[in-house]
Amino acid sequence: MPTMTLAQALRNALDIALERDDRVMIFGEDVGKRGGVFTITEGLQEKYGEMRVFDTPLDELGILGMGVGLAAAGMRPVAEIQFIDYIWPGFDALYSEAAKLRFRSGGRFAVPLVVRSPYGGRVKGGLYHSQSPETLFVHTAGLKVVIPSNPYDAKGLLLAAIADDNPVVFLEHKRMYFMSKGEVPEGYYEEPIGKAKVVREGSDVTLIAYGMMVLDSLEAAKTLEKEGISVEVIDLRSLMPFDGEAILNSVAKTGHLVTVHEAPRTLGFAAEVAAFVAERAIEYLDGPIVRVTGWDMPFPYILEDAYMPNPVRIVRGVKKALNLL
Amino acid sequence: MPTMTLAQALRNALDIALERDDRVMIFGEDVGKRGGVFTITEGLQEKYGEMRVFDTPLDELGILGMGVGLAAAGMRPVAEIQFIDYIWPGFDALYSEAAKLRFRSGGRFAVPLVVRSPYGGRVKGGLYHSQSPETLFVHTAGLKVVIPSNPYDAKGLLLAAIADDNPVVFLEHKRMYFMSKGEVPEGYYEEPIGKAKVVREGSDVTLIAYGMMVLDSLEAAKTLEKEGISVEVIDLRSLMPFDGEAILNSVAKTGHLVTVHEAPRTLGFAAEVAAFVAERAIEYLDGPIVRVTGWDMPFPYILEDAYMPNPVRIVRGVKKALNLL
Amino acid sequence: MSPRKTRSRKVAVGKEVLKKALDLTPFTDEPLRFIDEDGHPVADFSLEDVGLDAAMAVRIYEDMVLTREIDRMAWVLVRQGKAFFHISTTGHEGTFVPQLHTLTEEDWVAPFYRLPASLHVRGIKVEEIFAQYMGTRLDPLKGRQMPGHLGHPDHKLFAHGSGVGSQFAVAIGIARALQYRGKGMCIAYGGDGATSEGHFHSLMNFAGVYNLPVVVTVVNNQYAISVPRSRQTASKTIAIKAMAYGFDGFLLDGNDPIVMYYATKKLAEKARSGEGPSLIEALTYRLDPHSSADDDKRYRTEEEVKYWWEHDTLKRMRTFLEDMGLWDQDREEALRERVKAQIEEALNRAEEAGLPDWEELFHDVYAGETPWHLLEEKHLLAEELKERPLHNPLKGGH
Amino acid sequence: MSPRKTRSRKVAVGKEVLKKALDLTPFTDEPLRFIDEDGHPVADFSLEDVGLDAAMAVRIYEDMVLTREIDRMAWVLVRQGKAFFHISTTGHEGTFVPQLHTLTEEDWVAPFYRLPASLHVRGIKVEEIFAQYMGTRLDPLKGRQMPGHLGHPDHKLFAHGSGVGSQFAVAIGIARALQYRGKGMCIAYGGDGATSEGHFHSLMNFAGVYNLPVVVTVVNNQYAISVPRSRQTASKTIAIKAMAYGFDGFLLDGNDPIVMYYATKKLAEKARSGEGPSLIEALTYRLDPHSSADDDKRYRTEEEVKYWWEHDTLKRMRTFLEDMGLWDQDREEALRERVKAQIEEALNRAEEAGLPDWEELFHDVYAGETPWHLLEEKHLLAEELKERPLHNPLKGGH
Ligand SMILES: Cc1ncc(C[n+]2csc(CCOP(=O)(O)OP(=O)(O)O)c2C)c(N)n1
Ligand SMILES: Cc1ncc(C[n+]2csc(CCOP(=O)(O)OP(=O)(O)O)c2C)c(N)n1
Ligand SMILES: [Mg+2]
Ligand SMILES: [Mg+2]
Repeated sequence: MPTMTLAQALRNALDIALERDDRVMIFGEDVGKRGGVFTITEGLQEKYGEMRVFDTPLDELGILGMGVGLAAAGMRPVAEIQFIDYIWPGFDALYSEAAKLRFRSGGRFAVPLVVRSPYGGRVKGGLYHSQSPETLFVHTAGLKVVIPSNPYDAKGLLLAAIADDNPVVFLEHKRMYFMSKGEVPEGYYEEPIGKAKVVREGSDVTLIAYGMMVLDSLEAAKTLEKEGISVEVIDLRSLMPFDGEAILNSVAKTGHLVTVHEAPRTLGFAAEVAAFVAERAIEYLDGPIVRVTGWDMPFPYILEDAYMPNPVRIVRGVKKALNLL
Repeated sequence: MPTMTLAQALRNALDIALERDDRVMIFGEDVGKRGGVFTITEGLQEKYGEMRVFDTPLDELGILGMGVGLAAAGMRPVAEIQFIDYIWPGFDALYSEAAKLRFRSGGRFAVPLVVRSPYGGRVKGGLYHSQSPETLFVHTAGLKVVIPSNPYDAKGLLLAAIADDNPVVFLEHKRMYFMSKGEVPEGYYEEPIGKAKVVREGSDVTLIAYGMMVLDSLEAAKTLEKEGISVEVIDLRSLMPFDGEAILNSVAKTGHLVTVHEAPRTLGFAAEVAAFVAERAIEYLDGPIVRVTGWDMPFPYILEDAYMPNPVRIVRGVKKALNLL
Repeated sequence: MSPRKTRSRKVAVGKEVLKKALDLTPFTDEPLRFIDEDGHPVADFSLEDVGLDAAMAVRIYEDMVLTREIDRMAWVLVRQGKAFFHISTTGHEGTFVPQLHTLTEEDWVAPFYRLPASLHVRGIKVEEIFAQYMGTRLDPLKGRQMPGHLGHPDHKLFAHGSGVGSQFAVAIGIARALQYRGKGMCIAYGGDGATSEGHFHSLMNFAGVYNLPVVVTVVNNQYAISVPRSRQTASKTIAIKAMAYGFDGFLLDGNDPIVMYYATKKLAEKARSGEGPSLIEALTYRLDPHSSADDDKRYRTEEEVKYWWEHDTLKRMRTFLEDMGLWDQDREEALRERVKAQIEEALNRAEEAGLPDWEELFHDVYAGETPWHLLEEKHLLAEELKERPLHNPLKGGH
Repeated sequence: MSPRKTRSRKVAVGKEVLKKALDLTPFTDEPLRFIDEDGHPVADFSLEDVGLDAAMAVRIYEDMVLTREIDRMAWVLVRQGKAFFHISTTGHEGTFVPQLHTLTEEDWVAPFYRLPASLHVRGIKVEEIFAQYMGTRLDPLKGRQMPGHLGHPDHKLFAHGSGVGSQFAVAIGIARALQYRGKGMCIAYGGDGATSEGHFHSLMNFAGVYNLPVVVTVVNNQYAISVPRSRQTASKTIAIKAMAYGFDGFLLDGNDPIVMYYATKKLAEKARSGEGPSLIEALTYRLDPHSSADDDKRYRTEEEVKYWWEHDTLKRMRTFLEDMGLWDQDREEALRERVKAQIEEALNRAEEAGLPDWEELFHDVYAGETPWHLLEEKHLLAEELKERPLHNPLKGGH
């Protein structure tokens, strides 16, 4: 199996999708000749032509509106939003159209639209190139939300997202594009949307994460192991739907729960995990449900490191969950 | 003290604000001659002229962008969005501009912008005239979010919002405009943003609500009283910042917690309440933390009644929290 | 001037007007038209000249009348409490009906809330239109939308949302799909107010850049609820906005069904053959209040409304048919009776269908398997409904 | 043709070009200009004719040079790892500097990321510009934004975001406030790509409807990252887009500082005096890659870039001053030295200021009292930072 970066795995998935199904179309700002600002679509326009892979005007509303229309008319569009921070001018097409078209049409229209976009911090990107706004998508009923943490999952989940008849917001951590590497099969495969993965087994505490925070969580788990604390790390992979069963199974075993994300705390996804468990498994819990998150503020620039969750913050969160702090 | 409807109390607040401070400006679709589709601004253009109260083109991005610019240039704009369901074409100006301008400018610019808008269901308004998207505003750091449940609070909170140097999303339940009545002082007064109100004292369970759901909660509390269950009902009034202390005080007393809202369950505001309490007061809890909410779907039309939370659903939620179900 | 001279001047002017319309002149200051405000031809022309035949001309009138009567019945349903809202088509029949008749089965329609009463032209059954108003089981949308929405892929009719202008941005993708497949075009509708939204800007800009097969039709009825056209945009006309996007805009008399048919047919064909997009501004007037929730006396005068009722597109079309020798009082009466019967029958069927079951609430949120959390919520609701009756909205109260 | 005739034809053409510029002709197909692509006057005119005096002409050139050198130094900072990003102004000095010089203290500027190196003209100190690049304590924005942002209410300079076009929608409100108070105007900036965003549409439309005191300046540098102007919009020019909104648009040679000064001064005055908005399209070229993160070889040819470097606005302005007898090699050398010293000093001050403390992170999220939840988060961070060092980004690594 070849080793690929996250960027390569994604490019490979798009290539396969374009190859397999002539209804797949890729578009967005600079995705053509330029191959996208992160080169994820590099070479694809040359290979598949300007009707399949094409640049758009600088207008996210046009991009997402086009996505909905293509889907409604039977295509399988894959739209790139250059940074998820820039989706808001087009949010109406996602929130009011993509997410609701199936329901409002009595199920007559499907919206097999994938919206790919880089998210996340630790890239010195400041306020508008670092945010993690997954909450706004997860709370929008009708959307699915996927955030992979490694090249293998990324490829399988992206192919699953393209094959899915629902609109999927697919977030890619931009710091991982070239730093995350792993073995990736060359052919077509799907990873199931909605299924989490236990990426490290443990018995004392459950640590829920997704995207780049899976790496920080694993690092924290290693540190904690040295202190004799056994951490189970779950990579959620999908936030909507999320794998409630995997969470409950783990919490039933460990009795302690910590969730990690880069997004601000208040109503970040950790709130859902906490509420979910507090509603149906509070009797299993032997300590507070802890959230390790970014702060409730716009994303900073020079002080980014003070904002970002990190292994130290996670270790502290775990200790708090274990009533050790 | 005169009795006013919610609509009258809001109109009265706007009138006073325009009168007191010539930096206050009101604008939105149909707010001029038409007085707004819910007549909240009726008569104000006539009284204060077309520079203070004016119609805009049909463009929420223009409305909210204008709001940010007016605020940045020293005015105190009050923008009306005709239905909160229609804010999304302009969301970029709220999410990326209003909420972040103070922070990104090193505190040099203030954004004393109020965005008023009707929200909520039970008006046969269907998918695009019924939604409760408060989560998306609460999770946007930099915004304040206020939702009054009666005419007295509405006036005091609206005047406080206009006096506040932060952007405030002010949501008004459209079903309450003409049905909710109460005594309202004629002069200027403010109610504090960020402070909840215990609207019914009780000892067995804490019921958190806001907006119209306060009324349903009170009704449920009455029903439960007959069954010997004493319910404490807290009207949050502000969601950002929310009154964590009031919640903790009550939960410490009752040991049981239920939160009610119209918005879909997943990552609705009840998730934040649950996570907040599960993080710092889980030891007080003698049962699951329960959420009574709308379902995770677009807002329906003909089957609206099956979607909306209601006293029966709340009673069931309380019983579940008390392990009686 | 002598009466003779005046008359010959009038004829000369009429000929000029006719020529401008036949030439499909873009960016005019006055609306192109074939019939005057009373319905008489502006100058001599044959049906053939304007791409019509007698059958189609009559058909258009008949469908306009049917549309009008469906719309009037909707107001009755509101009064009866069988529908909770209406947003009217009355006054716009002369825009929609002829346009829809120019379309082929390959073409797509991205409509807005003013069209539904006319959408029988696109193959939606009249009973389905009524079922949508009432949310009964024959509603193609399954009661999921307020009155005034329709859509179905079988009719290549987009199921639009309620956000003003939202269908414009979606039309980009529909047109792009058609371009990719190499057949058909898309007609995208919105009001004068909708031109202010970014969605209009997006569609116009993408249409220009990709040379999309789309005809953008702005139904300029001169108001967006209470806001008059003059406060909506400062451009001389709405048609002229196409200049900002590199293609042609046409100002048409939206109450002249002949020019609407003629121009749309040509521009749709142009789009289909890869020659690019067009903008149509159809100048018309909303004869009713904005909706059943509006009070238009707050913002417009009775005289103004009266003027437009007197020049109702329906009257104009009838006069034109009479001038052409295609219509008379007998035919009119026969039509009226047919329409009345058709509506009565359709309405009955729509009503008898009954309301959807509560379980259907959980369908169609997602394609494929219903996610676990929705199944759970369905279970919660099932339990709840053992303790309370589901409110039937058709029975009133709350 | 004899050389004499050729020359006299050239003169005639030059005179016509001059007249069009002096008349400030809207909606031309060719850019208005006073100097040719080498910097010589297109025909005879005096400084007075174009609203300039000698001091201002020289001042503009000097400020253009300072701007250029600030910008070049920014690239050095990136290479040195002292700034992590740069988005260049180089090539646009001839647009920004003269425009900013036409503004009064009452006027507002809504800038975008290409302007910062030129904003000393608006009263921002050079050390503040460098401090912003590095995020040190002298940065008016307190290190909260990536390099390429500036703003301060004292300078009536809006602190723009990074969303392309976002400042356009905000400019509506700034201009509306000025209109309400009855003084000043607002100049709002964006790129050719930014015209595709809804924000541009909103500003243009509101400006037309309210007759706002605003001059919208589109810096058409012919690319939006890799997307060429021809794929951004199909309109003939960008200036023509003003037609869609009922006011005038002007296509100017953005590398001709004289026409930029002349036109902006007139249009700003027009706006101030209540005569309404204008659109300027400044045709120019980005001489650098889009940003320090871009590789422009992927999408444009070396020849093209070379052509524009050869007709650099700085060269053109210098030639013009020389033609006018206002500049020579001695002055140039003196200027270069002054600028070098100024930059060195400013850079030192900026660097020495050091980085903000972590506590400052919690300032300015909200006005007034910091809400309880942020105080709690601050406490959490304080505890965390007892266990780990705060990463100093200027020291590299992560
Ligand atoms: C985005 C959005 N904003 C506001 C509304 C409320 N609204 C419904 S119709 C309407 C006026 C539309 O005017 P126009 O586009 O001219 O169409 P008309 O109703 O006149 O046919 C408004 C403001 C809406 N539906 N969507
Ligand atoms: C809303 C939004 N979408 C995308 C981006 C990413 N982006 C930054 S600059 C740029 C190109 C802008 O082009 P143009 O407006 O022509 O200005 P220029 O950079 O050429 O001066 C893009 C796509 C952004 N900043 N904001
Ligand atoms: Mg209208
Ligand atoms: Mg550009």
